[in-house]
Amino acid sequence: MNFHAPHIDYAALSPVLALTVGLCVVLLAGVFKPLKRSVPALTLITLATTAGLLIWRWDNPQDLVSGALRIDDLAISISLIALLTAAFAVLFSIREPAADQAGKGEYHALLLGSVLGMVLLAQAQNLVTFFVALETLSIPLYILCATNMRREKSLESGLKYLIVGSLGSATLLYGMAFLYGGTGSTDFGGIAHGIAQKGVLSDPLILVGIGMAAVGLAFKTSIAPFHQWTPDVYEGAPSPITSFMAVATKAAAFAVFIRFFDVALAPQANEWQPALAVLAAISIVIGNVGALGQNSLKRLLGYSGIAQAGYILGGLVVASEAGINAIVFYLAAYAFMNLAAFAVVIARERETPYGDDIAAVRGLGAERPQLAWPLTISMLGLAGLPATAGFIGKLYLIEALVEGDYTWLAVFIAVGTMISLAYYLRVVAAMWMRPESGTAATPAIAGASPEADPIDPEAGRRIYLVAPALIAAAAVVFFGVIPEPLVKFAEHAGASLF
Amino acid sequence: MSATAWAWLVLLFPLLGSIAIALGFKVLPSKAAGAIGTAAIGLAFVCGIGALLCLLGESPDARHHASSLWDYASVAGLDIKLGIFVDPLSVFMVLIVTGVSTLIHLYSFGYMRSDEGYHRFFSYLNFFVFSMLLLVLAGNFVLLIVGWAFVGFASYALISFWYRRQTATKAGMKAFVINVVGDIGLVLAAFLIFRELGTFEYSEVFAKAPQVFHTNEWTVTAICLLLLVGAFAKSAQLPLHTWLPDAMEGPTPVSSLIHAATMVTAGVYLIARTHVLFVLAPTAADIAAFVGLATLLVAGTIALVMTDLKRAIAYSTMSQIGYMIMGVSIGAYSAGMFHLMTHAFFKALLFMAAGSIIAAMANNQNIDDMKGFGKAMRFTSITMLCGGLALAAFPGTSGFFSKDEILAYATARGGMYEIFTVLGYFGALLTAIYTFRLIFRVLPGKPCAEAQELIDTGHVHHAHPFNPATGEEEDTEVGFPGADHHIAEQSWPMRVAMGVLAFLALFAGLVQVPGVDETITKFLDPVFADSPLAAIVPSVGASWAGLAIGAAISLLGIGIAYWLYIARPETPAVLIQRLRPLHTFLVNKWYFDELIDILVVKPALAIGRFANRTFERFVVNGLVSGTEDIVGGSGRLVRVVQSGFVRSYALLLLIGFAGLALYFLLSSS
Amino acid sequence: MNIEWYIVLSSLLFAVGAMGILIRRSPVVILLCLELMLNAGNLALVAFSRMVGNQQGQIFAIVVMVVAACEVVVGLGLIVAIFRRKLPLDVDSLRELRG
Amino acid sequence: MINSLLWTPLAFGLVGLFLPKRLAGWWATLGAVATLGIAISLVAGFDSGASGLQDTVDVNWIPGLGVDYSLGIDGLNVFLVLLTTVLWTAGSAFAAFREQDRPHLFFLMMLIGETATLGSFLAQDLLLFVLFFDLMLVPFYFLFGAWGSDREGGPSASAATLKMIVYTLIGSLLMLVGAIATAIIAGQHGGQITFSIAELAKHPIGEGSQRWIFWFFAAAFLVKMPAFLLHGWMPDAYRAAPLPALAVFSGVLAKVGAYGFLRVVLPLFPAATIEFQEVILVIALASILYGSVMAFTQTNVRLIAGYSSVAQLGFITAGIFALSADGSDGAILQMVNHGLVVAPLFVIVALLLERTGTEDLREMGGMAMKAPVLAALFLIVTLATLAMPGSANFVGEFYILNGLFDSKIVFAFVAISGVAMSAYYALRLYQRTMHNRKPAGLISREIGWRDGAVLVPLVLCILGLALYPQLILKRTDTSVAASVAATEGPSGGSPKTLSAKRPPSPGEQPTQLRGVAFWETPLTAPDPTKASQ
Amino acid sequence: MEAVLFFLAAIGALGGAVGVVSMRNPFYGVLALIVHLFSLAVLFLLLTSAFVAAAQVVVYAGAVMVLYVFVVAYVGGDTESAWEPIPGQRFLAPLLGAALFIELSIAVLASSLLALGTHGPDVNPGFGDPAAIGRLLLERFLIPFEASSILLLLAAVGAVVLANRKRQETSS
Repeated sequence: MNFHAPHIDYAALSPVLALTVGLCVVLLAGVFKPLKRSVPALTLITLATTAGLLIWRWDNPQDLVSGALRIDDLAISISLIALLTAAFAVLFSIREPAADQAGKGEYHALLLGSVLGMVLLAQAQNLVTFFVALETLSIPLYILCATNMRREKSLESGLKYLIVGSLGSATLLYGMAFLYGGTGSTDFGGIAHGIAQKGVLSDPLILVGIGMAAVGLAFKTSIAPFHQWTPDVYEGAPSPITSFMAVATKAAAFAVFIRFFDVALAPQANEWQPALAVLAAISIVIGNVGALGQNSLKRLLGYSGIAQAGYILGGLVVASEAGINAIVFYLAAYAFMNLAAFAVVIARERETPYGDDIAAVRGLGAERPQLAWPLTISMLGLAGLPATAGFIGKLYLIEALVEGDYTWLAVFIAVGTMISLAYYLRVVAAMWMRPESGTAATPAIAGASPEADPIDPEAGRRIYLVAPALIAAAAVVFFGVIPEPLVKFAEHAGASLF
Repeated sequence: MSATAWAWLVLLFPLLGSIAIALGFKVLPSKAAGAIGTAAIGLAFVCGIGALLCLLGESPDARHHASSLWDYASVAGLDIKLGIFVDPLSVFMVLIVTGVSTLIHLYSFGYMRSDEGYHRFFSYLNFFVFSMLLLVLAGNFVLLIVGWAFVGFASYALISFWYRRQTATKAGMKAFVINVVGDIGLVLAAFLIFRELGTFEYSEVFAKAPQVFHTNEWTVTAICLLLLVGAFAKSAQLPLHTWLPDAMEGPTPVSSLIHAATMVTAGVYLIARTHVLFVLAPTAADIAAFVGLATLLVAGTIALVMTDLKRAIAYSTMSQIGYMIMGVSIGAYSAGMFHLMTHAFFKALLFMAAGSIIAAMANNQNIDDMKGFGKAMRFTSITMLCGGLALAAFPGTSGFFSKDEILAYATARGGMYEIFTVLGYFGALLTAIYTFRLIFRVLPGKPCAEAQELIDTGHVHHAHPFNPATGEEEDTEVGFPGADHHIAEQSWPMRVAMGVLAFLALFAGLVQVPGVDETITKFLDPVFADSPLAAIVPSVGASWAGLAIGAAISLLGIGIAYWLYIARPETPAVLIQRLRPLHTFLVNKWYFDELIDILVVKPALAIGRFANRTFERFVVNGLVSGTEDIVGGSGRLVRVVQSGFVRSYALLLLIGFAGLALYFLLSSS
Repeated sequence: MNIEWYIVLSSLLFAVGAMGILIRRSPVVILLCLELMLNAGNLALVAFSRMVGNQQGQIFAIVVMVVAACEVVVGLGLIVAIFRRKLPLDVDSLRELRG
Repeated sequence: MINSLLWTPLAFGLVGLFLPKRLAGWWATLGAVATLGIAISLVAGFDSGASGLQDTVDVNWIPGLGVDYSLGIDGLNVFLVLLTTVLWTAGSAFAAFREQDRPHLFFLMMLIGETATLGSFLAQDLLLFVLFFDLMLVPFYFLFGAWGSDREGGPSASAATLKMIVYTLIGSLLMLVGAIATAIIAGQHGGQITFSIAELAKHPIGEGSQRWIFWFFAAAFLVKMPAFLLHGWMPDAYRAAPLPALAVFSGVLAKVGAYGFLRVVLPLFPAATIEFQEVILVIALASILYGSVMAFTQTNVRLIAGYSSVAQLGFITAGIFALSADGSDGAILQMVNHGLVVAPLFVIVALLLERTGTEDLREMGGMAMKAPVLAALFLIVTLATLAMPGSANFVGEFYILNGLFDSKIVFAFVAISGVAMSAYYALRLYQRTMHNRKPAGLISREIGWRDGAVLVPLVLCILGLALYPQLILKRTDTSVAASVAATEGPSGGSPKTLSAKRPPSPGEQPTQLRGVAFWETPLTAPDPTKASQ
Repeated sequence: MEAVLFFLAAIGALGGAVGVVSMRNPFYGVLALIVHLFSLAVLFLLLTSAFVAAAQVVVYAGAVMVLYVFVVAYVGGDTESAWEPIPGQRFLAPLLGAALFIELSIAVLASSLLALGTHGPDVNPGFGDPAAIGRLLLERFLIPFEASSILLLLAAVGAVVLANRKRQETSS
């Protein structure tokens, strides 16, 4: 019985290990009463350590554990975005009723678990790792969505997410099976090699496999027409979880999307590029028009997220280094913009009876400028107006698209952005301007019903909400005016694949 | 001091006067305002004399000078300087303008004495004189256009001087818009000139034109016709004349200065000034001449039936300008300018007299109500008589010589131009008749109530504040024409002004008696020397023959008028009965207003209404709301599909999957 | 027996499972259908691994079983939670979130 | 120097946030004045002889994307910059004299607006231009929306403003795409991607690409002006907007569109410009006629001013697309004039509203009696508006029409009819407010010294320019000629001579691309291979 | 012999699947699934992957199904009504199922992979036995292996969070 233990580079694997350890620690701490209060701190420490270790590994790419993982700058940058989001989510979760119901330890452990899934996903370059990581990312989220069990919506969103999500991953799995069958390998490199070598280029088996894989990933990144879970889950889930999901999931999924399509399936690019381009266009349209009439801010952000995913997918379509740079840049910018918005939404959710209804931010400009400004900036940024990171991000994407001869998609982005102004600015107007005639402010169902969460009139001043909001907003403006650092960051990521 | 220096001064004083009065309207006592205004123009007149003397000091062919202050706008090949052009013609005009203006300012000093907005009046009046002088002295077409538009504005401002009067503001607007049409004509002409000759400067244009154009080339004809549009609009020639009668809404001195003596004759000056081009475009010149002729007849006939004193005189002005236009177009340049001068004198005078009477009539301008002012206002009626005689070309008066000289030239030119002579004489007959119709109906006879009151008490009849045109209550806040104005008998400045003009009206003709002294011809000769038409000179004999015929006609006309209005006062009524349709036709001024209304105003407003009510709402907003609806609609659709049924989500997901798989299957192999 | 047969069978199972998700309303049954789909995937994986002659596919299948188990656990946990909240066990009645 | 010009307003605005409420307005005005001072010194130091950019700034901003932060002054923008600073000074002063709610925010937005506008005038990098062009909208969105007035029966201020923003951004975003496409297509043979306008102008991209990119830019500019059929946002927005903001908005922002044509479109897309000359001219004429017609049927004073500026911008566009030096000279002069005219017009409208409390012409009248000075100022502005000969506006229109007359005589004849209409609507506005009977219960008041201090300087500017328009023409001509040169026939814009009677108009031989500017290298003929993009 | 087994197993699997989809009562559904799983295990054996087959039987048919049974017993296996609230669903679902099946089979049958038509290469007897799988798991697929263990942990935690009665009552 001869057994060769695989070579394991613990240094390179350290971020993953750190996360795992932290996960267990948090879980245990949650069990011991005396340590309960320190759980958020522990979580933050874990995240910080992981981030530190990742930054330490910056700029020396290598394969790990017999090619199951690859830690390179793309993986690192995406993981960093995910960690940042998670850290914000932890802050948002302070005094979050859902966390109390689920138990602090479990809640944060699940959060860390999901993050672990993301970090793995960003590094995965093997179908099996890919699939497991994806599930490690998703399953904790299914649970977290449902953790505010007193609210029917929360459970509903959890179940919906689980069902549709599992359907998505089943499809993905089947696609993977086909690809494996077609190429006889589960390694991305092997698959690419197989496609290129064994005369199976554009073989129906491979292509349908690609199609199914695309469906699975499109689902995770909420690309239309696989988007429908997004608004419901965003609205139903506890807001901190939503904020985490909105950014981190997208980021991680896009990371593997990039790796899978631009590495494993690169030989087939000519077939899948047009298909993905069309999907991107559809998402841009559906996301933007869907957001138009929404009164629930979380829902609105959900739809806008669909549209944004469409924009980002554009960067993947062109399958070029510039495209990847654009994606990473945009994801980073998107993270800041979304987090700023969610910080405010959460604060208002807790201090007004309106829940996440747009009525909750009416007159915010006069009442709580320290919240109004971040939300305004993030809305303007999402709308892609100049002097925000959003503008530079769009600029970056459009440049990549035009270079890749997908100008028509760039035009779609422009038109979509134009439509999006209608709802982003509606929020801004609600904050700064006289209410539009007709929209009477009635307390949202959430506020009125018995399952309402307790109102915390001070939430608008809580440092752990205001500070993140201000920081994120500041970042949006800063990278809008001095984008160079972020550009460099993104260029590293792109360089790691090409 | 050079002629141009004087000319600059001529321009300077009125401008300063206007500005000074305008800025000082709060501090200056009203007397001072009037004084400053009058003095400014007086000084301008003096400087005009200065310029004249300078010119006379030079050899006839060297009597033209250009001078410019600074580059006004000269880049990209255009070269527009702020420059003036001084030659006998412009100086001649300067003298007429400043001279008459001085007198009219003097008259206004008395006449408007107790009107509100006394300052405003004099400021405007000075500004007008400045603009007129600018027009006259301009050294290039652009500056000419500037002056052209300025006088237009001044006339607008003064027509609607009593701006609380709807009728006055309407009239002002009408005058302004029609004049803008004229300006556009000039502007286009300027463009065409620039495109063909590459310059706007008079001297260069007139130098180059003969070399560039051959006679009757379409371009030069076009240029001249466009110039004529400007000229006709300004000089109230058909069909752009309708504003002039309405312009009588303005204070009488304004009518007398702008709408009789100076501004309206600008068209004549323009044609004379650009005669070089007109020589090159005979067709255009003839068109101008015929339009002049038509105007003089049409206006004459209308003047026969007008019962509004001022409007009647206004129509006579039109017809007299018709003479001038005719004259300068057919080549009788100096004759035309001569008539321009004499007409300035007697027509200004007539208006002053009329103003005095209207003041006495307490703002009532209807001659049907007037009678017996001969006794009531002796001075006024005498001066009016002088003016009337001159207008009717009574032998020996100024009008007598000037009018007949034009006709004599027409005869001398011969050929089809005989027509102008014949119809010109007919026009003269009409002139005599309508002139004395006015005089005979206003002066002699048993005094009417107002006149009687004046005789008995020496008081001017007190006015009722109502608008004679519409009968609506006057808004007394701004002051309104009527009782508050003065009559010559009671105000010396008016008397002085009218006296001087009466003298000129009677005797100014003597400077240009055929064969005896042809001062004006001699003076203006250098200007027109380059025109072949200037060579044609009616022989002294022919001229005197013409004068004889003229004298006969004028006497005949006066006779007819006497017979109609003194000897057989009932006949006019009978005639009106007999010729009812003709009469109505004339009373309605040949329906020109209605015509323009139908052709221009109504369509424009209709289009406006369409644009506003229909197009804007349905097309422009349609574009907006249409897209809004599409986007919003699809948004609603998306939200409907988002039904909340997890199974339908799964369905859509699988549909998408099936679609994608289908695409890949098709694209495979 | 040729591999094709296995694959076709597995795709048939996959289709049946998908159909089940679309037409059944009880969450439990929907979970069962998800199992069906995952198992179809497994069958395909194993068949392919036999075809290409390496065992990666089988490893994959095993991992999938684990994943499936996890999904089941979570899913059933959710069902229990919903049941505890006295909500009907019918996915169609859970549609507060929509629009 | 130029940097301080650009950022001074913003700096003042931010500092202003920390001052007590009642000082905010004055502080902002001070900032505007300071900027004005800098601008004046720039103009004073401007060398009218030299063509090309003067005191430029050029820093690599985003090397990764080839975007530079490069500013510069030349004949095209020097006076527009001055105009901007002048009007902003007036606008903020006018606003400072009045009670504003949330003054900090109001004036911050005003000053951000100024910086953005200056930026779009100064930018010499295509992308920077687009950036500022879009940025301009944001502050005005807040100004119009938050300080605007809701109209009963009409849309609320915020709704009207939203309409405006979405509408005007359609173009801007397409322009963003167009700009990037230009740079990339140009870079495909030039290698390194650059957005520098001057660089791009040296080698215009292939005709095929020019065609669609041209329209992307045209869309942005025409909507901004706004041009006929694209002015749908204007009525509501104008009726909602607070007047001080509206004064600067319609005084300056509309010009950015026209300026964009001169700065970007003509030099970068010469072939397309020539190809679509007639199309744009038709739009311009439509704007002139339609704007005028609307202006003399409207009874809302704001809208009369609004539509009149539609017509005026039509003239300016026509002048630019005469594609001759004199036309464009006139266009620039006219931009400045119109700015100087329309801003005081809106100030006056504001004063009228304060006195009458209505925006409806039919409910006004006879106000001159009690307010002679106001009436006089208004009269001067009116006359300038209708381009009375003797005003600089006349000179502007004269140049425009002359240029048009040379290249496209028919269009000139149509366009000039707009002049007559302008006379009517401008005078109508004046008469119906100042003259005629005074409606009962209307109290007319003389203008106060404060507002006088705002209005009189503007009117003095108008008069000054009327006396010496050469001031502007002299300084603009060189650069204008350069930017038009790309699209001109050989003798276009050169002084007419007896020998060459009528210069061949560009429209007639579209292939004629090789007109060489005084300073530029000859343009290479478009290379058909590039026409594929 | 092999063919017969295949067909029997196939019918079993298919029947089980159809049963799951069609049984009104969840409880029967679960039973049908068990049938299905067993038949699959047979198929796995036919494909010479013994370990997978074993795992299938133990993990699935053993552990998971028991869990199902408990839950169904707990929440009560009430039969669902035949009423279909979503318009078109009933009609589209089978259609879509068919479409998927056809598309996938086309993908397989139209594939140019010759291997598909074969029985698969001859493999050494150790193929797919626990030893081989174990070695592979610990050598090449260590990461997925560890990850799935963490995944199991998380799932357990999740189940506790969701289903734990005591905590819910304290929190509410």
